[in-house]
Amino acid sequence: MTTGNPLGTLLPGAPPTSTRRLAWLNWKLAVGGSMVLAVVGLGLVGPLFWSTRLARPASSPPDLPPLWAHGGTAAHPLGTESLGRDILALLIVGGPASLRVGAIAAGVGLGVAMLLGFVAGYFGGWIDDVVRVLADAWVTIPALAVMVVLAATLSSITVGTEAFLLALFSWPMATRMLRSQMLSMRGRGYVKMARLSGLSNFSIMFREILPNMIPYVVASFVSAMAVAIMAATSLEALGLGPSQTPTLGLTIYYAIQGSALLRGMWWWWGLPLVLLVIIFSGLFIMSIGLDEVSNPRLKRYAQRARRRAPRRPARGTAGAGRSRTAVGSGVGTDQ
Amino acid sequence: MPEPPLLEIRDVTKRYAGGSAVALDHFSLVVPESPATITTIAGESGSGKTTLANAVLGFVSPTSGSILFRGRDISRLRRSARLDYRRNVQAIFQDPYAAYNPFYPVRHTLQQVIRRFGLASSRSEARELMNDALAMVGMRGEDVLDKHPHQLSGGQRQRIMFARAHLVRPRLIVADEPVSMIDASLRATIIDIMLRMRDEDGISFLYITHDLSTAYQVGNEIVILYAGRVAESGEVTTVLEQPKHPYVQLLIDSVPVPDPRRRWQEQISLPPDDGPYQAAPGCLYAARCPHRMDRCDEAAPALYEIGAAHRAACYLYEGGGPAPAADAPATTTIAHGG
Amino acid sequence: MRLRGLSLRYVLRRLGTFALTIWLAASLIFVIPRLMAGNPVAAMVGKISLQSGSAANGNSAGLIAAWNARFGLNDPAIVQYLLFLKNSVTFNFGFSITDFPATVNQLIGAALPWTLALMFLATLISFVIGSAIGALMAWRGTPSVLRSILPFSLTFTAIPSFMLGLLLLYVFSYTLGWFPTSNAYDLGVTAGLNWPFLSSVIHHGVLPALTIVGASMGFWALSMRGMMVTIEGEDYMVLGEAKGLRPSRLFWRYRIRNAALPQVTSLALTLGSIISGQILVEYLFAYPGVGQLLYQGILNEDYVLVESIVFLLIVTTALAVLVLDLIYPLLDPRISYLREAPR
Amino acid sequence: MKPAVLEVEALQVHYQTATEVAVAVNGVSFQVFAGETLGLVGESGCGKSTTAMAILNLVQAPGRIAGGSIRLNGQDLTTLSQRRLRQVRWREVALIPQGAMDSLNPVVRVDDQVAEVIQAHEGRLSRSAMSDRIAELLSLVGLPGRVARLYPHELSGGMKQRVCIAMAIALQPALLVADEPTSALDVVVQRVVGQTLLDVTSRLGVAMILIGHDIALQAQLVDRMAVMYAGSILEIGPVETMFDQPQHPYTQLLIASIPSITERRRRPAETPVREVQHRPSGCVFRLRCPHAFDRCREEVPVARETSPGHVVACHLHDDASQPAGGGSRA
Repeated sequence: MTTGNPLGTLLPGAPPTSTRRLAWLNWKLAVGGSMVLAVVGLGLVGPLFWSTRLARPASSPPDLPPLWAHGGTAAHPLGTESLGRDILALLIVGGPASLRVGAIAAGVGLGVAMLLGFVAGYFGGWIDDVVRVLADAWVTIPALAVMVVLAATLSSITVGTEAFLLALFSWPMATRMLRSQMLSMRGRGYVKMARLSGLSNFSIMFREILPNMIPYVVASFVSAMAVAIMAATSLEALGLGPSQTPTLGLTIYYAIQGSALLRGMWWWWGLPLVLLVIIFSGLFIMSIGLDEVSNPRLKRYAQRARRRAPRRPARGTAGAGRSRTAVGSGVGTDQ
Repeated sequence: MPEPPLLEIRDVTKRYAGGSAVALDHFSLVVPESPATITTIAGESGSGKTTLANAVLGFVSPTSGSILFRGRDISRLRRSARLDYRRNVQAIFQDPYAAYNPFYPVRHTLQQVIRRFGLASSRSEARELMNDALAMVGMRGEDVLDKHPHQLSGGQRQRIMFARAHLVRPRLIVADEPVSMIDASLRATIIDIMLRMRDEDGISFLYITHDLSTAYQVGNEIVILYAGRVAESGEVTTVLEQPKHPYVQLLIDSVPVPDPRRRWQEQISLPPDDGPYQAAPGCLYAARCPHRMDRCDEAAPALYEIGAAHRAACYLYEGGGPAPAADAPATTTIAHGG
Repeated sequence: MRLRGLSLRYVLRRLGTFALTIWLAASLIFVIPRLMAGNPVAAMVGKISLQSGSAANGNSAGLIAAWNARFGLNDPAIVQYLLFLKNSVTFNFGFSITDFPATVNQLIGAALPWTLALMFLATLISFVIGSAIGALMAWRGTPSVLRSILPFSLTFTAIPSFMLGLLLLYVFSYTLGWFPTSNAYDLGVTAGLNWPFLSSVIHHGVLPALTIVGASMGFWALSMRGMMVTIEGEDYMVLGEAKGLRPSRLFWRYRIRNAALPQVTSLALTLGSIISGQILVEYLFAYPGVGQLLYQGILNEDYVLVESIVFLLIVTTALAVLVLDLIYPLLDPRISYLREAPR
Repeated sequence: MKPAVLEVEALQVHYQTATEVAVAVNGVSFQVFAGETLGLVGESGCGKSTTAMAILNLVQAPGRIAGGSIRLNGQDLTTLSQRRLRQVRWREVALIPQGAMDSLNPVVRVDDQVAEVIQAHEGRLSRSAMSDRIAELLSLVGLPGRVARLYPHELSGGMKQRVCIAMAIALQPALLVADEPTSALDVVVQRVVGQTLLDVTSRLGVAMILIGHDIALQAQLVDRMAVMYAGSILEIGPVETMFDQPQHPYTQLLIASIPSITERRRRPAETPVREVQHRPSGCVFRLRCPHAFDRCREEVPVARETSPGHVVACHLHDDASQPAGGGSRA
């Protein structure tokens, strides 16, 4: 449906002319997404050109600066560190490893969050009370502190264990968000219609409501992933991460332990840092893009142009509002 | 033993958790199997009419009392009986935009019922069914089925909701403010569809509205609620032409008359707190009532019969009609007069 | 008139959540290590017994005896758990392995003020400046010069604080030599209310604080901007403009006042991660707070110290959240926390 | 004839979207005379609310006033500086908003919201003078003084709307713009609020533009009525003659579609009303008009005066009289 008339106008009762679907794919999502994908690509393509064995200790001469600095060599273009590991190889292995930890933790956390958040928001009642209080309490626990205790007791942990520990703390935020979205969805007319059509609760939740929550689910995943990678890197930088995998955080830990700062070996900690910045900035830009999707006013503000939408009663600012405090103005509503 | 009626609402009370006021207070109503009728439930916001709609649809469960569909309590239906109930009792809601899943094209809404209720055995049959239903509301399948709800106008959306309901051929449709978000010049078509569905398809309606003038045009019976209780009930023309309850009189007098030469004469005022209703032992309207008596504050009046199936819950009519009919259903539906 | 403020019911509920948070966290600390690796306390005690003499300044016999009693190491797991809870809530953490016979409480007591002061100041600064930047970014009245500069303040938003710390440390301490690389004050000055000490404290605190502020400011700026944009479309903004109010009044009483509420909510929600960031910053700058102490505990395999610090951090966070929750009704009149009873 | 408080001339409001310009108000002209109430009626999307916002020069981006003039007491609001505009707003023209539910600042008490507008335009008042004045304003709209210390969420819809009215008359402006002030209210409360509006405007001699979609309510409340469709005013005139002899087919349709509560009728079995997607050439209403003929497609009808003060833009009335002076001036 296109307007034949350049002065498309607003006629009484006439529908708007927009036909765009998936309008939520904006350029911020694309830019952020490709930054993250670039790191994934590094892990996929890198091993074809560069030996990841060089990430092991004593595989290379120690303390070499990068190629472009004085004394650098093409054999180790990004330099090496004091234990004789090649920085390029460390990045090829470590960058994707960090992403993997984040993705696993966020995936597990999101799975739990979807289950709890959907069920709590959809059914309400005591299930909702339990989930809400649990998530509220859990969300305030400083995750890193607890993980430090746990990691400190375990002599050696793997990437899997680490991801599991992170997942333990990534579900409450996502649960809160998905629950409050589900809460606002469950009263919508189309959900009532679906119930009238005799659909099961399962179908309603996952076939009717879930597609409309995709932006929120993706946003939850992205932010859970960022938080998880941040916590994982922090843990590793304290020397409490998996010791078998040369993650970016572990490299930074060794750099600090090896007095890289004092010795001016900036490439040792600086290059892993650059890769982390790419990952975090990518996820961050994605979440800003997703924010604009879930909060249409932000998008309109960004575009500085909008179609005049039909006036509908304002809804509470879901997500922004705190769902655990009952904003009581429900008096006088038609019951 | 006579056959049970299509729907019987028996003494239903609903009190929401934490609310001090009662949303719906001992409400009873019977919708007969035949002939098809349009029963209007009218009231202002907070009167309990939407609670009633949700209770009939099984979206809220009554605190006490029961709702019987063909003699069976709808809160105790098993799986297949429940589907049968869904098939026979459908609904139209106020906001025709919200009633569509924005993710899917319009087709999805219609296919949903066809699939779930097994209305068609083949794709082509389903397509035919959809086209027929849309034709009933004056639309063509190829124009709308593949569109998304935001591409349609409010009037179109609501007409398609009627097409959906028609597809199911229920015995009863709960129509909750179906025209209040539709532009005035398009309302007539919606009302016309309702009347045709009643007369041609034998579908009964519970027409829930705050708008007495459309009720006057479509209704057979009317029940006017105030603060969760029945204020007055009876045949729609009788009630709206000769209202008895002081509240109903004020309500009808407040409907603006489209004639600049017949303006409101009397300046009315409300107590400043025209807010939510407070639970009270007596008549809940007493605080605003010009005819208030001492006893009004002591106990709530029963529904007094003041004419043929015409009742009002007001002490003014205690002696005016036959004996109080407190135990009987609020209204018994009579054959419609067309 | 309705009473403004707290209902007993609300206070009790918040207190309940507070208690639940602490119990949950304590149980996590107790259960998960034991599920994964047996009893870490027993292991630690066992290790000390083996290396008797070396680890605990020659007093290991006394230490072991004290621990056996305190943790009930010979009792069943459930008794140990209850004992653990009891000791936790009474802050009876026992002795430190690192500095026996110093108690854990003494060690934490010396470190906690540094942590709290640094965290409180840095978070406050970051919250206020960040929110202000966000508000100015969204406001139409912001001068365009300022508007074009503001986004640069968000450069470091995407990086975790310790990475920013590394960068600052390298540039300003190791390369330029403007700021010290460790500690909270020069060891040469005497602690007390004298200028050399205070200036030394400030000198040492600048980089850690800058790290926390720089890394978290953007978060507040972005959420504030989001709220401001949302509020821009509210009906009361249109009416406010129609009233011919001065832009400054619309800015403060309409936009800021309403946007600040969700900001306070997210402050409560993110306190946990603020603490996490703090731990790393202290580790990085060798700042003598609990974060640094925690790291020492890890190095010395002083499990009890680690566990105690973490428990205290959790209590501190939960307490801060509780306080925020209790003052929230004073900021938002819509939340009287009394049941909305019709008058 | 009384002097005109407001003269709107050939007003154009456009919404610029990414791909096209949507015309929300297309060359609207009308006047409001001192002390009178003018109704502006039409269905959703016809541009009536946009017109209201334009009168306060408050069209929200991406909309903008693209042409025409709005003269309030002789000065053109479209050319005023922001500073001058701020002074004119509320002092000379006040708004009674559509969504009173959300139009009051939720975190500020009622009295402070009234006080701030008095302070902004008249400077500081003593505490007691201010509270007396607020109490007086509240009692004018039938609210008790204790409402002053409440927050908006503690008020019912009708009370909030009356607070908005009290606020609107605080400075005794020359003109009130009431944008669907009762559309969210129940009938009885709607009547109370409507009567309150008439009461205060007549008592203070304030002119008012009452925007609404309910033509029956307009019959009860306004002196003159303008019917809007697709951004244009199709007919305007004294409310009695508008109801007695509606000239434009659209006005006739609107009046005919009011369901009566006193007279039961079978619905006329006409064909379903056509819903039109795009602005047609010529007359904007022609695709829905039962009387449309060739000229309707070719020419935009010019407004003509059919009886004193009653102006209609329809080709059916082309030969009725001379074009109303000044193009589509009404």
